[in-house]
Amino acid sequence: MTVTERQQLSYIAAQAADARVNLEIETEGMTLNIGPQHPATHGTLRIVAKLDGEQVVAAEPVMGYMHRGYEKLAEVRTYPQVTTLINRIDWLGSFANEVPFILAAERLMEVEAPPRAQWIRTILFELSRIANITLFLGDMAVQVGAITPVFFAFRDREHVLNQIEAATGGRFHPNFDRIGGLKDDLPAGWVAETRQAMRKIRRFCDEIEELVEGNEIFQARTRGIGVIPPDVGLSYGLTGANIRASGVDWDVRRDSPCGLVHDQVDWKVWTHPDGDSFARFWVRMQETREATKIVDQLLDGIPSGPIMAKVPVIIKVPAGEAYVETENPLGVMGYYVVSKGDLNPFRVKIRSASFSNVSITPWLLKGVYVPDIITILGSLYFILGDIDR
Amino acid sequence: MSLVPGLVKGLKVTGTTVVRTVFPKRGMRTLMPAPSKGAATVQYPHVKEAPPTRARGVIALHEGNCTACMLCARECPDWCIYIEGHKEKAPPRRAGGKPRQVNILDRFDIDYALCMFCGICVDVCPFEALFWSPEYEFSEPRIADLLHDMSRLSEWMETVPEFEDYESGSVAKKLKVPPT
Amino acid sequence: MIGVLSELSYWQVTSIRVGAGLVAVLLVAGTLVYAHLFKMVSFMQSRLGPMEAGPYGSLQLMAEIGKFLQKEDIVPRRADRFVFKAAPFVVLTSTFLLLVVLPGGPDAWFISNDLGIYLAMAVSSVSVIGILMAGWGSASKYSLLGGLRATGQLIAYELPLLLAVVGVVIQAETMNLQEIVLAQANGEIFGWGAIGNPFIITQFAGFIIFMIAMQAELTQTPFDMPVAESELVTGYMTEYSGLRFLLFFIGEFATAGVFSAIAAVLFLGGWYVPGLDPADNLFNVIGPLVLFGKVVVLTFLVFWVRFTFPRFREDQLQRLAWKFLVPLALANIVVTGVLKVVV
Amino acid sequence: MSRLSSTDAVEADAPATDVEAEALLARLRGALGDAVVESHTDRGAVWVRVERDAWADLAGYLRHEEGFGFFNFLSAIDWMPSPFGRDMDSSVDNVLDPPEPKEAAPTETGVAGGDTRFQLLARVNDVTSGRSIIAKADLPSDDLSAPSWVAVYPGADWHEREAWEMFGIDFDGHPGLRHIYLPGEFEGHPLRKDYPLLARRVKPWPGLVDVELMPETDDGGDAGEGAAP
Repeated sequence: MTVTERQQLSYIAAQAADARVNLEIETEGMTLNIGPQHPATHGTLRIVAKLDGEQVVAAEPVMGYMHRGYEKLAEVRTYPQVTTLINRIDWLGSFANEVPFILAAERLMEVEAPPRAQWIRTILFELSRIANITLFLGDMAVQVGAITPVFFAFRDREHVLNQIEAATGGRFHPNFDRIGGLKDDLPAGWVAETRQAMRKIRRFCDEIEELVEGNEIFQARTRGIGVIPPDVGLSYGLTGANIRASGVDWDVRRDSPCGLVHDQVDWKVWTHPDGDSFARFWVRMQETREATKIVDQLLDGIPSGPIMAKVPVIIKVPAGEAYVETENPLGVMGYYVVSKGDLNPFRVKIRSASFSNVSITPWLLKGVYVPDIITILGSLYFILGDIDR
Repeated sequence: MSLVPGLVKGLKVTGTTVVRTVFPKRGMRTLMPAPSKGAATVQYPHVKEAPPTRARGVIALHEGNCTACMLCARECPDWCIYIEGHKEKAPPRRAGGKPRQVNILDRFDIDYALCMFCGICVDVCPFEALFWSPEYEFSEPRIADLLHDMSRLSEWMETVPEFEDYESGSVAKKLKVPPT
Repeated sequence: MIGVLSELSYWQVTSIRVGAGLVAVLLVAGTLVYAHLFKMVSFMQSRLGPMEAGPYGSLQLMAEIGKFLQKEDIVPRRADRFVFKAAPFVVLTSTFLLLVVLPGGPDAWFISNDLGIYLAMAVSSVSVIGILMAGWGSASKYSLLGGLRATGQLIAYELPLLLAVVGVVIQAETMNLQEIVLAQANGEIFGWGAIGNPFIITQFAGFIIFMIAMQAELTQTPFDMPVAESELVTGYMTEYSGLRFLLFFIGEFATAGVFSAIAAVLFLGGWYVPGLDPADNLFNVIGPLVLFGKVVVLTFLVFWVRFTFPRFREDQLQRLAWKFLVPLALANIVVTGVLKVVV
Repeated sequence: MSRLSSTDAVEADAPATDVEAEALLARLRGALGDAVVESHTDRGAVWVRVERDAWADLAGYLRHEEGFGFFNFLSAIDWMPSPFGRDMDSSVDNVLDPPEPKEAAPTETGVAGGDTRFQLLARVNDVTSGRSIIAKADLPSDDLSAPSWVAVYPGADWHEREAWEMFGIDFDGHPGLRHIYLPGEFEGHPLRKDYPLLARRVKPWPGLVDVELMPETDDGGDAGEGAAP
């Protein structure tokens, strides 16, 4: 059976299940509230699932339990202060949150970070991707019932976090990116230690591959579950590994690079044709490996020079509008910055990846079984802060 | 499809980890169980991990350098720094010079309950009066005690480490922590 | 030992037996919790586990019990109070009843019944009722789903469990567990009797089926759908707290120990060690220890699997039972029966 | 490995992209006619502002005719200058003692212009060719409504709910405009500029206090050396 056939079949199966639910003898359904306090929602997402037996008739995510109103808060803060806030959007890959905002501001100011800063920025960007996805690889296993992989994930993510902390001073909230460059240069010995950390991450990937990905039970639980056809995924705004797992070969890092130096290294965008939960896991696994390779190559070629371009001490961004998006760990994250030439942005629209990624769940969860809700949510991989902002 | 089922491979991974954790040493003393060395965790109150030099643990105040210029209080995104000061005459630096006017710091409080540890205050300080210390053990049972006053902030100065050297290729200038 | 006991009055014998039963269940459960849940799993996950209470955290379980006893015994408002409160005891009862038929030595047993294994299989099903009671009585949707899943699963896996035992019964020609041990001690593998005939060798398929079905009966991963932490929030145990949760918790490990003991008796020769005379009075002393050692080995397997694998979905789990394990077990019975007649 | 910095690459590509962008805009004008009010291109980014009534047609055209299959985001902008200023000058308790309303600053709109206070903002991409377009539409303040995009881009569902909640914009044809982030009984539209941010108004800005002046008892003569060492 070719892959496209399999994809079609599982899609048809999902639709058939949907129809079956409606046709079956009228039984009184049950409404199950998954969350907001629930181990699988890692945070406070609530899913109201109408069940018929163990089958989902309709599912409706309810969020907002963590809404912090960053778009409003950003309007009363100066540009350097905004990065402190947006650090907290996707807290597992914090540095990556800062980059698109800073790039948008830089675009409006028409300044460009010196090459060394761009290089280090890209390294930290990829490190935060590794820190983020590493946890996914363990967490996905927890969602389907294996407890041990997540401890491996926490154990080995630590190596990356240590490197981020050694360079930026913050494990989770670096606040290291500045308009026109970076806050500080790298400390001595950092490059060698980071290389070592990358080796450890690759070993972790091998372990997870054997422990989780190759496991027949894991495959039985994830293959064919939650199939997203590419056009549906795109129209819902899915990005990142979620859409690449549906066979869409699109990566902002490669296709519209902006301010980061991914075009200077040799790497590959991984896609998977199946579009199911396993494919999403698989793509993220490859992406972690690829990120370690990107970091290794970048570490070899960090140019010397200053890390800050010439920017005024008091940053006033000229009037204008700019939208910059980058390929963050969770998917495409973009900031639409409207400036009126003041100290503070006039309006910041935050396009966060998880918000769009999760918006497909009402469509996706129809007709699946209760255990598959968890598999699908786990494989879509969201961070609550990234949904609620 | 490989010959060895994934289930067996999985058991191998967890099994190996047990052996690696219990017998971390290689070679002669392999059979000495030493889980406390093999484990990735440390027994926190007994053993402490040293955070890196740059770690943003707590903000230390170099009282002598502060001129109460208010920059940090203004740039703080959380408004968690409170400064009060007044102007005073100080004796001239050189004999025969005019007396100088100096800002005397009356109050310098940081409310760590509000602080987001972003480091903007440390960055914007033009007089090298604020420094990061990697110290992290300052939690309090009462939230009000998280407001560190001037003397407490000055005490942290002792824990501020020297700045590190930069990685090769850097043209940044290494800063020095002023003596207290 | 029988000689000694016969001189004592009825109540003395009874209290000794009750004491021995409690020790056999609680001590074993405690050891398993410490050795496997606290330590082995921690090592598996590159950590140390509890280290503070007692040397190497050995008194951690005591601390946990102390903690649980202090907690409020919460009963949900709309719960069926009597059913809710009785459920953990029903589950624990099944564990104690299982213990009754286990032989610990040539003379160290509670009852020697000719229908021993039959009784064991029968009372092991009692826990299903307890779990269903817990699931229903909690008045929680998660608990109800968990309870129903558990019932479906336990009934499905009861069958392969039983069928796997039939092979052993055919080979040993008895249903008395004591005599099954002796059959293994005195048996021969196709004429070679140096290590007796531990049925794990001649009944290997049966052993594998028994272990898989046992894993499911214990609702351990990969068959822990009823208590699935990440979706049902521990299923039928969701609403329990304090002492009653503790009973479920202890019951889980005690049942793991007792089931492993049955597996050890059926397939590993129980209290017998190859090379010694099974009639030796020595076995009345070391027998329970030997059995305990075998239990630890078997539970190690159970927990190794538990903390390595993800879980099956409910339908996959049923499919495995009905489409794979049951036919395999039936084939095993046929082969065993044919060989028994032929050899 | 070439060491070209990324700007050089962008500059090299820029003219080509602009040609492409102009062609796209020309096709849009052909399809939607006068509904295209204004457009703008800047370093490869394309803005187009359409009449409100053509908002859904624009989406349909972009998705079905032009192949913009990827829905990026939908939101809105309130162009009214904030009546509260930067909110950093609140030396008094703004809640109990509201300050005099300031004179309204002139409304300035941004790229691709705008005639009204509220403006819809959306972006869609074509992932195969890497094109993207930012769409805008003016909404008159007395009738804050627009045709919904949900039929064309199902992903617009949540974004429109967010815009409805944050700005009070109605979307005709949306299957269910409910609160998405805020509790059901919440009143007001927080992202409107006239919605006060209480956190910044209940507490005075600590930066406002300045160093007290020298006591009068001192003799005149300011120190020339200043305060800073």
